[in-house]
Amino acid sequence: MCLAVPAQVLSISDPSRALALADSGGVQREIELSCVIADGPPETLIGAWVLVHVGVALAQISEQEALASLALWAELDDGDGA
Amino acid sequence: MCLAVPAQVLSISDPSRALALADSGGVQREIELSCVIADGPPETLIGAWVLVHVGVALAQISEQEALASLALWAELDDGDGA
Amino acid sequence: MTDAKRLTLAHGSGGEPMQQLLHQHIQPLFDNAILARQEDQARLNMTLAPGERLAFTTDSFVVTPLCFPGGNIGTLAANGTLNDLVVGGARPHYLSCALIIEEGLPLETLQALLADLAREVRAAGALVVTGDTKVVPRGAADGLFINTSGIGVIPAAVDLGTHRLKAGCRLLVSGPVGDHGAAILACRRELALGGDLISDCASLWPLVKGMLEEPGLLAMRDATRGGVNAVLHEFAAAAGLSVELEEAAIPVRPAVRGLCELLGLDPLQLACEGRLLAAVEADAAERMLERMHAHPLGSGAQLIGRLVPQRNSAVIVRGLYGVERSLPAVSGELLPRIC
Amino acid sequence: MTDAKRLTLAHGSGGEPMQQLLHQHIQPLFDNAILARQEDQARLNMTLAPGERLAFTTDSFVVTPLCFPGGNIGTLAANGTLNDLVVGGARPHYLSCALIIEEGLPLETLQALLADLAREVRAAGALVVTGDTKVVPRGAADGLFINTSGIGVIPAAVDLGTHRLKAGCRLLVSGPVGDHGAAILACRRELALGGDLISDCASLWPLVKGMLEEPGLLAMRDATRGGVNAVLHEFAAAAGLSVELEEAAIPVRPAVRGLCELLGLDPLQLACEGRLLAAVEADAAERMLERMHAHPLGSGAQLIGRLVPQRNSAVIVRGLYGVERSLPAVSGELLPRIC
Amino acid sequence: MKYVDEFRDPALVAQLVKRIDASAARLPSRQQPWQLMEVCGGHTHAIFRFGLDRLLPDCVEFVHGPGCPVCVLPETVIDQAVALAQRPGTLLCSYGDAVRVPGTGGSLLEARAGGAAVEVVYGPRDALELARRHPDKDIVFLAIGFETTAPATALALQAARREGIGNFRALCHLVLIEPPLRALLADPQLCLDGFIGPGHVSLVTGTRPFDFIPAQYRRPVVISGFEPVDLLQSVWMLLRQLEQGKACVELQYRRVATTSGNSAARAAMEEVFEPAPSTEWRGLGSLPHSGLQLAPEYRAFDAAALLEPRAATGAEPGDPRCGCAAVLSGRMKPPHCPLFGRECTPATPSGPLMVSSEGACAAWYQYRQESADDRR
Amino acid sequence: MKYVDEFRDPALVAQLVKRIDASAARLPSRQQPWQLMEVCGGHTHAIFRFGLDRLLPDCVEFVHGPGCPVCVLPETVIDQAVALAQRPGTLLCSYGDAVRVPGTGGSLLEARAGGAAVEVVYGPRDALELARRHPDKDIVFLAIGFETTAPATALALQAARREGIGNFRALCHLVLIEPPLRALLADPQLCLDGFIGPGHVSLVTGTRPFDFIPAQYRRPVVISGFEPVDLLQSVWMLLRQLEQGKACVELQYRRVATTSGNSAARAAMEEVFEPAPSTEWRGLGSLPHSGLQLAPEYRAFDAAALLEPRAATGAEPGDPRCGCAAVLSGRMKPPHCPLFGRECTPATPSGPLMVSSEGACAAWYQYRQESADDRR
Ligand code: SF4
Ligand code: SF4
Ligand SMILES: [Mg+2]
Ligand SMILES: [Mg+2]
Ligand SMILES: [Mg+2]
Ligand SMILES: [Mg+2]
Ligand SMILES: [Mg+2]
Ligand SMILES: [Mg+2]
Ligand SMILES: [Mg+2]
Ligand SMILES: [Mg+2]
Ligand SMILES: [Mg+2]
Ligand SMILES: [Mg+2]
Repeated sequence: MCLAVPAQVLSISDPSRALALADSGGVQREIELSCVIADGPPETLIGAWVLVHVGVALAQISEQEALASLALWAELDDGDGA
Repeated sequence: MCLAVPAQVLSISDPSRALALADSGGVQREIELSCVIADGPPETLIGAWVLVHVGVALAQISEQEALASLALWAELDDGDGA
Repeated sequence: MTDAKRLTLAHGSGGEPMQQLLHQHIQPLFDNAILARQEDQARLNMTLAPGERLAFTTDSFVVTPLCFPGGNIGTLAANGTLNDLVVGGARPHYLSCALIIEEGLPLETLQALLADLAREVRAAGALVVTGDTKVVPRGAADGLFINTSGIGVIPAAVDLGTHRLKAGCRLLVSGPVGDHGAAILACRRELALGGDLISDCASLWPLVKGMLEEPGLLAMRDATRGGVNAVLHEFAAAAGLSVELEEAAIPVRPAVRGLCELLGLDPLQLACEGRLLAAVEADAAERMLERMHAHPLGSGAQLIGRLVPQRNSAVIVRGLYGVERSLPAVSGELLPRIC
Repeated sequence: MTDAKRLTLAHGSGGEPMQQLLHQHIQPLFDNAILARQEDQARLNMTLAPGERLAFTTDSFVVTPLCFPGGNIGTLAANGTLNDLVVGGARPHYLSCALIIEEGLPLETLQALLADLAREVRAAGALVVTGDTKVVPRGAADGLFINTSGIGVIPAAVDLGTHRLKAGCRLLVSGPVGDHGAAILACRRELALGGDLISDCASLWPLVKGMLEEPGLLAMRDATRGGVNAVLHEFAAAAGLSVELEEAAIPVRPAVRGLCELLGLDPLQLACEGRLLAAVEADAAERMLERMHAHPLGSGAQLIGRLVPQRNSAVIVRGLYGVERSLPAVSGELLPRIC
Repeated sequence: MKYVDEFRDPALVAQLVKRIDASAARLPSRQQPWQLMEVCGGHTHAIFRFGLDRLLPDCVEFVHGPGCPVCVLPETVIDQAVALAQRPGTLLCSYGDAVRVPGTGGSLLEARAGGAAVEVVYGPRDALELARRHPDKDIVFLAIGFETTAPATALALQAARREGIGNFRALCHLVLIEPPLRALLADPQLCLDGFIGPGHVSLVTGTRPFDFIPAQYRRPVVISGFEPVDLLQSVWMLLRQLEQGKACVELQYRRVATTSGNSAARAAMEEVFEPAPSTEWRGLGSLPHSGLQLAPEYRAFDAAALLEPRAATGAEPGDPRCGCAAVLSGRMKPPHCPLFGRECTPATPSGPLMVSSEGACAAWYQYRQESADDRR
Repeated sequence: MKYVDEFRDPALVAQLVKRIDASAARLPSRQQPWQLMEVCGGHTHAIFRFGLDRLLPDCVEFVHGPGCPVCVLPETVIDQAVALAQRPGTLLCSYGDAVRVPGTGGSLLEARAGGAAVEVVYGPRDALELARRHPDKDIVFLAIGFETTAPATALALQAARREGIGNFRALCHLVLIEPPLRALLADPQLCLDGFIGPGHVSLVTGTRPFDFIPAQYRRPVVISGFEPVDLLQSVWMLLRQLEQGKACVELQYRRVATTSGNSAARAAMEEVFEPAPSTEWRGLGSLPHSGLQLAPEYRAFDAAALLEPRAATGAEPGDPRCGCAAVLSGRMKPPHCPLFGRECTPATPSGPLMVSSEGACAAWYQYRQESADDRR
């Protein structure tokens, strides 16, 4: 279920409604940030990557975790094989 | 003003609303007879000629008067000329 | 299609449902080897003798309702394009058929209409060799629109057209005018009219084939949109001449006249779909009329007027009492009058 | 037209307003002597050398919106029909242009669209020689529909078609796929998408002219509705063979891919309007690809697969990890997915 | 067609022309021609269609009167109709004649091209039928007309009320024939010698609205039918009165018309309508007691109530060169209007007289272009 | 595409396959293969699209789970949506997935072809925007989905309430992931060895709905992303737990998923919805406390209220040969359904599993036709 795509927040289109323009693979759409802004103003999310489902950002993407996940396998290359 | 055409009542389509089917030069339309039925039932008008304007019969056509009018001129042919 | 009885957008989307629609339900109606090749284009092995020219024409058909007394959008789409070929003196050879379908159209309706189209085209000795099918969402079209384009061959000896019109030539109409337009008006639900109003929709090829054998034929038009009025004005404008019409000579069926009296319209402005106007040499008019009378499609043909050197009006009608009046070009859609 | 800025039913009624529209606003855009004769049919002085065949095709264009990044219904109507001629190996000669206009369309819009149509046709060395104009009431059409039919000539030496497909022949695509479909989807107001999505709408004649000079060309199709997917299935079905595709070789622009990821669509199902699929002899593929690369319209050409003896599926894709999967035919309209 | 063809018979027409010539010859000779006003636009139309004016002797002339309901429609009514047609969920139904009349912001046809919902119907009962079929829409009928036409609207509203059809309404601009005639006759510049009375209005009204003409102004009136024989007969009857120095209301149209009119039709009108204090006429201005408005019991059907009460728009007065007012009151002939045949044609009417084919300008344009140049 | 392409890298995939093979080789050998259920239809789709099932060793097998909101949509919901779309003045907005699902009287697409008003939107906010733009229409949003999707509907309804958009309503069929999993696991016939947890549901819920699986049934769970590297890594993590005899909930999808989920999204859901006493699942029947309904303060937005309360239609039970229930609960593979590929294809789906490309049958049909015949 639930096709979700990574998107980068480009700008805030309506701060009061937490609406932002985001880019996903070169395609732009308005998305809603209200579930991923903690307390700060939405502007702090500009540039951040989020995971979007039916127009709502459900999570920020952690670059660190993504790299760690990929690195894990690079490492494992000569680990688990044995 | 007021294009009106002679039409012959063919049948009564809705006696309660005094609606009838009438033929005008080979074209049939529903018309309203309520202004030309005196007291009797609309059926008495079947076969009669009426003058219709925007779907309402405004008068019965008197064949006698029509013939009289035409005959007058036939007569006058050698009357008034002098 | 399996169980689907109505056409949906899927039938126009280029995929499996569309292929099924075309192969199972549409192409068989036109049954011919060229269309069956299913390429993006028909390939036609034509040979043109010296002096022969190709005639090429197109028309889209948007009639409401799709079926009317005397025809339907299928017969109209066939005959409209066939007639546009034949009034140029061309023998019709090939037609295309492009459909724009509003989703929800019953498949059965579509098939019946196209079967009629195919039959009319076949009757004229022509073939539907290429086509296209689009389905648009509800409300984006009105049931069904059909475009047909046609290719025919004009023999070397034939040269018809407004360039041959001249003062003195006679104007013949092939039958009663306005039948199609009257039949369509009577179908308009808001007008709620009944009566013996039947479209004249027909292929003129059988009539024209004979007329082409007679000498003195100068130009022809089928009197479709805008009726005879429009053709007369086109002739006058193209030739730089005026038209003189005899009102009493114009053939009009009683019911068409009745409808015109009722709605305040002029039969000359009503469309025909199986009538032509021919301009002929003055001395050939009589024989041409006889030739036309010999064919059922021309049995009601009449000499209705002639071209004369330009006057102040393009078209002048001599009325019942001998008074001339100007007949202006149609100025817009036909609207019933109350006054 | 005087002051009227929008088209009304009067402009389609066959009378004066229609004549004015045609003479003042439409015919000048196509400026040519054949159209200017204003007969019911164009008369074409064509000569066909022995072995030459006529190509004849038709398409109606119903795109929403009328204007989109990279083109409009005018360029589409020109190039769609030109392309259907040229993929059969025909040099385009003559087009018809039939309009169905929803009343209320601004005249200015119509003129701009037809000017673009005329320009594209002219650029391919062809002429618009006959036409038709219908105006339908508000709500009976969606702004503007255009039908174009086309006539071209196939040289005696050219024989392209699915009858020449055979196992082992290679499949080339002339550039990135799905650009047009993606651009149109992005225009859909309800989807509210932006991005660098530009239709590939273009006339393929300049590219094909060169390809016809290369040996080994067997068949071509422009990948319009149903996208590359539809052409592959048509090839497989017509030849009784299967297609094997290399997923990694299929050229897709980043933004088109982005849109497909977002909406859950497959780029192979999205329409192109300036791409063709060519089947060529195995040993001619390399040189054909070079030839295609030499032209801007083919600079992104790729060898994407081949025909093989029939397997259990018509079209089989070898994915990124070497696993084969079946690629079914498109089954209906393209719908964005959430899951 | 029965009751039509007999009254177009060329032989009878020829006879009548002879008789008119003879009668005219007996009239006292004078500088200006004898001017007979055909009050009704339907007469105007028939005169041009059959070329009857060309059959009259030079000393007798038709003058076109104000009796075309379309020609007297003020721009404000069209503007209201346009606003209703543009209202979401509303369908405006109209007689075909009214949809081409220009308002200040264009005609109903132009509004339709811009997206407004407009339907042409044959009569009000068809609009009522649309209301029955589309209960979710407001169906507004643009009710124009003189006394001939008003009863049909009255009957439809009575039916709507009886059957509780709440989504049917009328935008009424119903006018009466007598007030404009009074206004015309009161003009001291006017020298009309007789009147061809509107046969179809009189079917409803009887002859009463015309009695003042002989009584107060000593001009003869003949209530006439609409076929060539009817009209020529009426001309002859008028000439006879003039010849004999008489002035009374005569009935030519005896096959349908009576002195008393149709009381059932009047009863329907009287139930549904009441006299309006004042009504606007294009070309004639505002005339007191010259029209009808919905009676209190029928106010619920008033379509005007659906509109925002507009701040009196200083409505643009239209092209100042427009000659409608002068033509309408018989002071100018159509081809002398500076717009005639140039800006103003049936395809692009500047004024209402070019819209209905009853309008003097449209009739002139349609039938007299040739003769206008040939003879004048 | 960032965060996509890296996770499709063929080199990484190859490495993972090696590792899975090695791990599988270390598992105790047994008759039947190790069955790992991917709960989520999104996973099913990715598995088929990339052929991941074909990369696994013979002793490891994917089993497709109930996690596709479209596949579990009961016919009655579609029937209600169709009835709303057919209602005058109403526009039904839906995700693209739901419009091809057959109800007892056809799908929404078929209804649209028959004249109903149906619009496909990307999300509920777009439907709300339509309501703003068309104040004269009732805009109904067909709100389906699991916990991933419900927050978007909640946010749109909050906005509608805040802004007083009265013509926006939702027809809700929102379901929860835990109840069907509990139902599955309670089936004594089922022998699943591990679960690939739905990464996107857990963005909202966190790992809580899956804790019972190791706790009560001692089966390992890995919450997984949706790219090939994610899925293969998750398979490997499951095999590792099996190898080591462990059973716990692990997070593979760490770049977005957390154990606690998204509390803001849950807060929106909790304001707008409340647990429904019981909810119908296609193929699974009625499950208690398995879905959401509008909370009392949001009942005014319930589109079901626009419908006539229907006499419980003894709704036709559909084709008795339909294998959806068995496929949905992992007891049958799609090609063994008697309708598969015959009556039931993506163009003419008999059951919902053939509709969404997440549906096990559609995925099988779309990607495995060739292999189905080649290898099985
Ligand atoms: S020509 Fe036009 S503007 Fe002039 S009087 Fe006639 S209708 Fe009015
Ligand atoms: S093939 Fe169709 S009917 Fe059978 S289980 Fe799959 S979806 Fe259901
Ligand atoms: Mg044509
Ligand atoms: Mg034609
Ligand atoms: Mg023609
Ligand atoms: Mg096509
Ligand atoms: Mg429609
Ligand atoms: Mg084509
Ligand atoms: Mg094409
Ligand atoms: Mg093509
Ligand atoms: Mg045409
Ligand atoms: Mg539209």
